[in-house]
Amino acid sequence: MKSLRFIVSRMLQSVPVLFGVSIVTFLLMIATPGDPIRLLVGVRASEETIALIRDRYGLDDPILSQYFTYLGNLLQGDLGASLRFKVPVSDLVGQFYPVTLFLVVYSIILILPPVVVLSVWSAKRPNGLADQVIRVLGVMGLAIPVFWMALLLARFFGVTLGWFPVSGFGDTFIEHLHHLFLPALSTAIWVIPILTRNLRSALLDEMNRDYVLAGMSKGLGEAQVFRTHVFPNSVLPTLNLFAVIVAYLLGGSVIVETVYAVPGMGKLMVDSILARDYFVVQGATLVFALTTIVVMLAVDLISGLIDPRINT
Amino acid sequence: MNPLLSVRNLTVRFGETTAVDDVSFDLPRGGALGIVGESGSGKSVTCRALMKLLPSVAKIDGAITFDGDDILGASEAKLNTLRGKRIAMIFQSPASHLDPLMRIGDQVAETLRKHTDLKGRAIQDEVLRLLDVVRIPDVQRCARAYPHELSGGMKQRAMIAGALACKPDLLLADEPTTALDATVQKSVLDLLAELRRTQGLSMIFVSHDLGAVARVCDDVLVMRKSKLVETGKIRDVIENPQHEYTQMLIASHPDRLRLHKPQDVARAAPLFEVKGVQIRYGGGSILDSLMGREGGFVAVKGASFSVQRGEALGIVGESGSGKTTLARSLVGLVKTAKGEILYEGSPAEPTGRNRAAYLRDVQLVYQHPYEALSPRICIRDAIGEPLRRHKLCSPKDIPAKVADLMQQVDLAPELGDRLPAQLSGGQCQRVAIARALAMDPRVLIADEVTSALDVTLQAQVMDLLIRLQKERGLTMIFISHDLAVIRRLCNSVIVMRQGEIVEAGPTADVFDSPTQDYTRTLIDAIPRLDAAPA
Amino acid sequence: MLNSRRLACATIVAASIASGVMAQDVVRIASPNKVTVLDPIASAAAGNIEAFGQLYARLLRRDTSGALQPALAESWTVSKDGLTYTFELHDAKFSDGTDITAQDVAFSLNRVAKDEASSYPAAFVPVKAFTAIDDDTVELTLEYPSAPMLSYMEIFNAGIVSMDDVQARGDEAFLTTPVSSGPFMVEVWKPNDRLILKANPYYWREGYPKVAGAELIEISDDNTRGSMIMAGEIDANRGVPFAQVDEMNANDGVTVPLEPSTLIYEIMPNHAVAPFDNINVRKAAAMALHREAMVKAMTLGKAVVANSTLPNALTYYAADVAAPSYDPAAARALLEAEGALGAEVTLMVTPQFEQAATLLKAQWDAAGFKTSVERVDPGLWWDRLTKGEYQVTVNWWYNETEDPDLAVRWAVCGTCGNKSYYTNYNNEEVNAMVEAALREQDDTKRSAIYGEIQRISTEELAQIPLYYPPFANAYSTRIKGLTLTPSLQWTLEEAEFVE
Amino acid sequence: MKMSPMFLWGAGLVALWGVIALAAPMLATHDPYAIDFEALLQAPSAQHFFGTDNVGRDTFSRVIYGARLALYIGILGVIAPMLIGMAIGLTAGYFGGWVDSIAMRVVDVAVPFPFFVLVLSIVAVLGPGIENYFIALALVGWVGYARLARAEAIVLRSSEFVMAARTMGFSHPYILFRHVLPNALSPVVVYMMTDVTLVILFGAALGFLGMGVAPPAAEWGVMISEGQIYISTAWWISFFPGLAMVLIGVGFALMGDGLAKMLRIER
Repeated sequence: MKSLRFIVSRMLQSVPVLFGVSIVTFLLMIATPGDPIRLLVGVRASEETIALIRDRYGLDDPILSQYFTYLGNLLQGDLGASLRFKVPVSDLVGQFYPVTLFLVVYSIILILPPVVVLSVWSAKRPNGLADQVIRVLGVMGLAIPVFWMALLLARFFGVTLGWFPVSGFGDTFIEHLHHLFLPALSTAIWVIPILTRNLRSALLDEMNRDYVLAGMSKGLGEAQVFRTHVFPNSVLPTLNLFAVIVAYLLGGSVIVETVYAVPGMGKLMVDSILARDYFVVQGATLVFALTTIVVMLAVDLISGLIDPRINT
Repeated sequence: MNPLLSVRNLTVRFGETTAVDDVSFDLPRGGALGIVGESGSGKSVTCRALMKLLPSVAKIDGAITFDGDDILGASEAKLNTLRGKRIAMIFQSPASHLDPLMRIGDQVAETLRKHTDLKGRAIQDEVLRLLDVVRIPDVQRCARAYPHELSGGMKQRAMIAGALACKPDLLLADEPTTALDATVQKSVLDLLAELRRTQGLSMIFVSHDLGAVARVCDDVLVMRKSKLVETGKIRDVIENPQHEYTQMLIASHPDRLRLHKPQDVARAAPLFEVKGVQIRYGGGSILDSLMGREGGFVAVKGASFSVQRGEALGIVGESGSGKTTLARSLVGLVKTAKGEILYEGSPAEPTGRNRAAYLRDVQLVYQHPYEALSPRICIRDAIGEPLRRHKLCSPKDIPAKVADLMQQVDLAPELGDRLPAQLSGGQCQRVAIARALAMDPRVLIADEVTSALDVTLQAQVMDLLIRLQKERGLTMIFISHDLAVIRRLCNSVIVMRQGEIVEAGPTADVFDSPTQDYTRTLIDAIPRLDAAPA
Repeated sequence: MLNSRRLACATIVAASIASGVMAQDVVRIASPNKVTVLDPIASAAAGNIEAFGQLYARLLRRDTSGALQPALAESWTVSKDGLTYTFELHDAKFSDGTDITAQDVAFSLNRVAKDEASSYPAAFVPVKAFTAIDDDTVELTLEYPSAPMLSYMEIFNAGIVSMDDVQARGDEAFLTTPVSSGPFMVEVWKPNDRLILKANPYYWREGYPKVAGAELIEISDDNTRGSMIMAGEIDANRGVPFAQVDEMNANDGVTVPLEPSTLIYEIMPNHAVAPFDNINVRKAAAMALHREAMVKAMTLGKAVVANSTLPNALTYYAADVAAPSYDPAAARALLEAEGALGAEVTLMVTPQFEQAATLLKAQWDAAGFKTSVERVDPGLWWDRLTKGEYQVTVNWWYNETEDPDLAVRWAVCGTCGNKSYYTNYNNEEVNAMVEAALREQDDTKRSAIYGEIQRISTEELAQIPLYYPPFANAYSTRIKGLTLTPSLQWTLEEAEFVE
Repeated sequence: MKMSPMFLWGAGLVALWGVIALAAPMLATHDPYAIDFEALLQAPSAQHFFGTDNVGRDTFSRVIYGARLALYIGILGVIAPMLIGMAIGLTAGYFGGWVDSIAMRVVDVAVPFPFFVLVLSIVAVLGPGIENYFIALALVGWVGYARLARAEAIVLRSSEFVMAARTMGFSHPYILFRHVLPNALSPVVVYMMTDVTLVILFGAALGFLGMGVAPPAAEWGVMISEGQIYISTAWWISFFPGLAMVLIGVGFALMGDGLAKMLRIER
């Protein structure tokens, strides 16, 4: 009940946020030079044709009225239609969003186990050999350009060894797993270090807490104290960072999706920006924003479950 | 019959520093031994060494034999069969020694799960029984509660319950009552004493407070600078201490401090007049105003009192009684919702236009010595800051002025370049006082200035304050939960409870013939050296 | 062992992409060009052009050798004055099983020629009307003769659509599954991802297409397409970077035949703004460039250095004209003479021309220009270009037919709608010759006129020609018969898998 | 305060790059912009330590000069967001109330934005180029700093030494600068060190998407994306800039970890 009210209030709060997001995006798109119609009808079309079609799309109306038309439709749940494909933006989102979502979730699944293992490992003996190695490797993973690493992985695992597809999404669940392995891996390579570093320091902090001593004094032994007390307490700070990263992945999968030709939101976004397909960019951004808000909310709820002091 | 525990030439080193130096003692079955000393004296380390609960960097020499088992030689596995089962431990500040994410019940149960073959339901029942043993009301609720939902006293009881779970032979109590209010402290001490009798516990009780030790123990060790300075029957030690440190320790116990006679004050127009002040936290939200209620939580309810020039007023009360809030309202840290504060007859505006001027007259000294000083500013600058900011003297005179202030509060000049973190608690408290004095105030409000300090330091700081009051004719308001301190320093006293002033009057009257039961319990709770063991 | 794995993996992919159909009978083509609309008159963007051909049959078609062949029209006659064409239609059906009638043909072609939204009517400007004489006879009447008119019956937007359907569904008709007359019909269109085609059972040409379906997959990144074909995930890769041609060829199972194209890469000075409004500055800019070396660097010697403003694959291409050759000293002298030494020029390029930009800047600066490179995305590029808000830029273009008519209208004609590829080159004489050449029926005379056009426009450097590249597409050895015709049409219907 | 070895290693590495950047003209063996038709795509040799690229430029010299842009982008790219973020975060956290709620609403709008998309469209609006990249970063990147600073400020606001400063009648701005800022700095600085790496990487990523620094600038990201199509025929074009990027990243990250240790005040 209490948490239900929490959810509702948060959702209400998110309305003005989404409103703000829509304004910013709209202004950005309006400010972007370049004519969608020119890109649509192609090189050879004459000025007259272009002007005619611009008019058909109402692209020459005053900006404000354009925005209000857009907002009006938005309030009725209508994200508008793509300038390029003339199909509803919601259809496009429906087509590309699941892929990105799958990719992100997949990446998370690949990311979490190593993060836990590595951070625990290096926290056991701070500044020990393992710790140093893990940290340096981490920094490298962080500093290698994703698209570069991705390309190498594709050529090696995809072409040389032929173990994994280098593109696409597949149709069945198994195929999804198979196709998205390399993209997810490429993502994991730079996300793991960030989370590991964070969780490690959290673990180190928690290991010096008084309740650890108390636990030891009960004869629980290090292993159990770590398992039942230290770890749960360390997860909290990492969880928040995790939320930020997930949010980032949703929008930042552009590169990986490009290199592995994954038909996901990132690709849709970039293509739409390049093609000045205003309504798609707006719609997609709104969906992103909404997802992020939901993720943040979810994380807050989870932390609420873990930590009774946070009241959700 | 050989002792339950015998310690021979125990020495603990952390790298260069020796934390415990050649300590030996025995504990007979059913005996209770107190270890007394100030922070850094090595008493806690000794206590933890008994369980071999020291970080791996610690080098431990000597021998500890518990019921025939060699502790220091034992393997972790072996130790873990002793820890919690036969030797249990309770700590200072239960708040931090309980896992905030785990229900009280489960934390008590941990020991049972580890050391007994009890299962599910049986464990539940046992937990409830234990919680009941330590006098926790409404055990059902408490077992399901999380630490932050319980008061400090309840937490400590819960921790004790956990320690008792496996009927240990030896209970190690490390400052178990220090963080608690006087009344709570008393009740916990009584509980321990009782458990000793009923459960036949042997006990080692570590504390900085002889009075507390006297309530529970027969024998006492006095430690100082990691060395054992005196041992003996507690009575004897208290009656005629041999070592001069012990003597000082006893002399500086609030109970033994000579009552200084506060200068009596002219019954003139009061310097401070507080009229029906009400203070509220939170509230005032749109929702509240819509529902036409005040909302929020009321910390101080209609407090009225007055302070004469040169008077020393004491405000006592347990944590949460609103005494600190009240004090802060006097310097504008919290806004008053109702009522008014008159300073020299005219309304004081601690938050208003000429607050700077007002605050030059009225200064507040805070409770936690370390936290009250900006961590990255060396203390010379810290003391000079008000001078510089308020241009109280020409820039070139500042060093001299600062040196003078430091000397006034007995701070060695060479400390000037240190950061607060590099000073002791007592020194920090002096810095804070010096900084307040830099404003050359007429009123000094001291908020629990002594409670975070060791007894000897407490005494020194109190002396300092008394001296300053004499020299500068300061008007003082002391906030403290320690009645002994108040009794010693103040002409008159106000007793607060849950935001209300329940009793007020000249110190002597209030202490000798309290009209309120609450006041009486507070007074009874003052740890006394001569009190008979509970 | 590895190979078997690779194979297994490939089949999974194939199966997955081909959605149910057996992998071996669906051709998968990855192209950087996007399919954005399915209405043949709505766009002249490369990606769409490549798709239109598969969906809409034309009256004529080109065989793999590039020769014009009868298609929906099994025969035709042209009147003496060249003003009237009469086409006899083949019995043929749309993908919905309805007959393709003369009415459909007239309707479709009139749309291209006359509809105000027709994106590229240039070829059909002379058209008076297409009229259906009877169910299988279409008559085309012209305002004035147009020599190449017959070949225009094959270009991408001359495809035949179903009149009934379009009139019934309006714009809707082309949204997802248009009625098709070509070898293939739309199975699923996933906008911004792929166009999945399946064989049109009613296609007029017996036994074609030979494959069950095709997928046009849009992949923007060169390397990704490269990885895909080498990993066997696609059968054709549209546009292999010259740098990777040899590498691909070396890879077993992949070949990169360099196929003839009507492409030309060129530097486009803006004739309307300083300094390139000055013929001598343009000359200097040309002379500053070691074009042979540049072409070698940019195409690793896989392309021919261009000498004319027109593609070398066109009929009447003039091999004898030439842009001024490399002479930086002379270039500097020329600039000095014009007082243009140290002239600041901004070179606007899209990402694909980074290398070119580097080379141009280096050489121009050496000759006394002050070049700054401005990198813009294609969207901005087109905007600036068409608005004429640039000094100089680099790009390519191609011509739909071997006949130069459309080419000259596009590239060097100031009055044909595109301001000489928006370079604002405008020479009355040339403009006049463009019209004359169209009307001229005599082959040798036309040849002479086009030669003259090329001589003048090259001399005046309407654009500075760089090179004539071949198409470099990679094909899997699993298929044969698949090529890209100069008019950007895949010969998908001819393609088949080798056992 | 004593230097942690990790910090020293990191600082050393970064300093090394700083020196390289400054001494580039001395260290470079060739003109990083000089094209050479005779020396296209040459493998590493005594002549060209890191080989040459597709227009015959000397990769070694370009990597050396690239250090300048990398540091320029990295440092400028975080300074602006840091300052903006700190200013907003600290004020919001310290004053709380409506100031806070306004600032946080702005943050709320900025946070759910897909970072990359936002940078991308801003760059699309302003046109490519380093300066615009900075602007984009400043407009987007400040949020992280603001959140950090705010969290710290909220804690500090209720700390006794800030209260003490209040009761000594000091002004809010003074307290913010003298007492709050110094104690809020350390997490921000640490975050900054990772941010530098990410900023440099984003520069490269934009280059990959064709929106980075315009040629012929010797910028590692651009070099990598230029070298991509030669990955298997002339690996050195993209390998060495990539390596450089990793090394500078390691430097900053180590510095960050080291600083985190050093800035903690031991009691």
